[in-house]
Amino acid sequence: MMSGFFDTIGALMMLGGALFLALGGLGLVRMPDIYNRIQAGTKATTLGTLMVLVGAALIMPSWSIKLLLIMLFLMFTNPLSSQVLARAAHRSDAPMTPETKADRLDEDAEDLA
Amino acid sequence: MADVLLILAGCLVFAAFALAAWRFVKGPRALDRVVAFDVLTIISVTGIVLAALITGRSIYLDVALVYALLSFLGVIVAARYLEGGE
Amino acid sequence: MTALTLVAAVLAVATLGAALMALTTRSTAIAVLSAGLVSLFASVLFLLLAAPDVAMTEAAIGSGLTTFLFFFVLGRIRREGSK
Amino acid sequence: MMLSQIAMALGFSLILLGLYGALTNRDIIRMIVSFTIASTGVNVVLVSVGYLPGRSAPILDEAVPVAEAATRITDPVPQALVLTAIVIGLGVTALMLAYAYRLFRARGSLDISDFTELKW
Repeated sequence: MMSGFFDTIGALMMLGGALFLALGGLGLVRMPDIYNRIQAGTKATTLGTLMVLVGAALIMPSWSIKLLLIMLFLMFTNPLSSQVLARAAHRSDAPMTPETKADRLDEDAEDLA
Repeated sequence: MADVLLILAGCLVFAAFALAAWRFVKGPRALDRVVAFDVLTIISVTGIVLAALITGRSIYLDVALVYALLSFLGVIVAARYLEGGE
Repeated sequence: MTALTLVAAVLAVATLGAALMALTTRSTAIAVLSAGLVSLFASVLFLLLAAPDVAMTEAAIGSGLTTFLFFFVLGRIRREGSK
Repeated sequence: MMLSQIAMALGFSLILLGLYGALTNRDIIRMIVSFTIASTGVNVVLVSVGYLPGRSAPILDEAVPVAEAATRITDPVPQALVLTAIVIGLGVTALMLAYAYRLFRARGSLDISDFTELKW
């Protein structure tokens, strides 16, 4: 049922997005502390989901308005939740991995207070 | 050709789902579980779009729209609660 | 058709795991998060059962608003208890 | 196994797990969490009753035209019932949480073994 040129390109795009999702999940398991897990788990999966949505828009061109809205909402909400999570981790004194060299937020704490 | 690529993409999404669920079960602190919860909601949006492609109904995309708009609410409230210690 | 049945079986196992985790964990916050996860997986299962309107409502209310309410009350109780 | 049978087995398991948790926990918040899980299980059972295999969602658009609707959609009545049940479940949960908060303010505890007035 799917044989056109754009279908193959869209399916390749979706495969790349799914690869980014799987790598984000792998980073979520393999990273040593919570800050690295937030990086791997939020940025990689956001890019993966956006690529999957672009691929779906290439396969089904009549759905592209709804898919564009989903992309817009994801781009609004995911960095928000990521930032709130990182701030909560820093305020609740989550332990860092010993390889961490600098903590700029801790150095700026008295300026912010 | 494209069907095989879509099946491969589904397998990779399932792998990401299993890895995030493993982090949710194992996570040493509560905030690790909140991160895993966030990732699981994002993976669910992808799964809903794949289901809409398989069944060919565009009405399923509205569910993904509601997910993308409202899933961060629980994550933000949980993070604000866990700020004050475990 | 069989692919959707396979996905539904995986989702059912994941939902049962999340429910068991909500009952066996010690921390109340993790129990509330696991209940939200049960609601999330059940919502995707509603979508596979050809009920997108129910899935929409479950995603908005079960996974978003109920978690919000639980953590709101937990925060109020913690502030009241430390006073 | 069919899709509706998987969903029905999951729904009954969730109801039993929720009842077990509501009966064995001592913390009131944990009892309300268990009630939420049982309520989700009831919704899953009701939706799986209305599912017909091989059919699509009961919303008419260009994929399901009006002329073929009677042979291609599932039963929409259980979905409408469950839609109401979800919202009522939210109301009941909010009411239980409000009572739990008032109880904590009055007595300073959420453990049910501290409340002995109605025992005999």
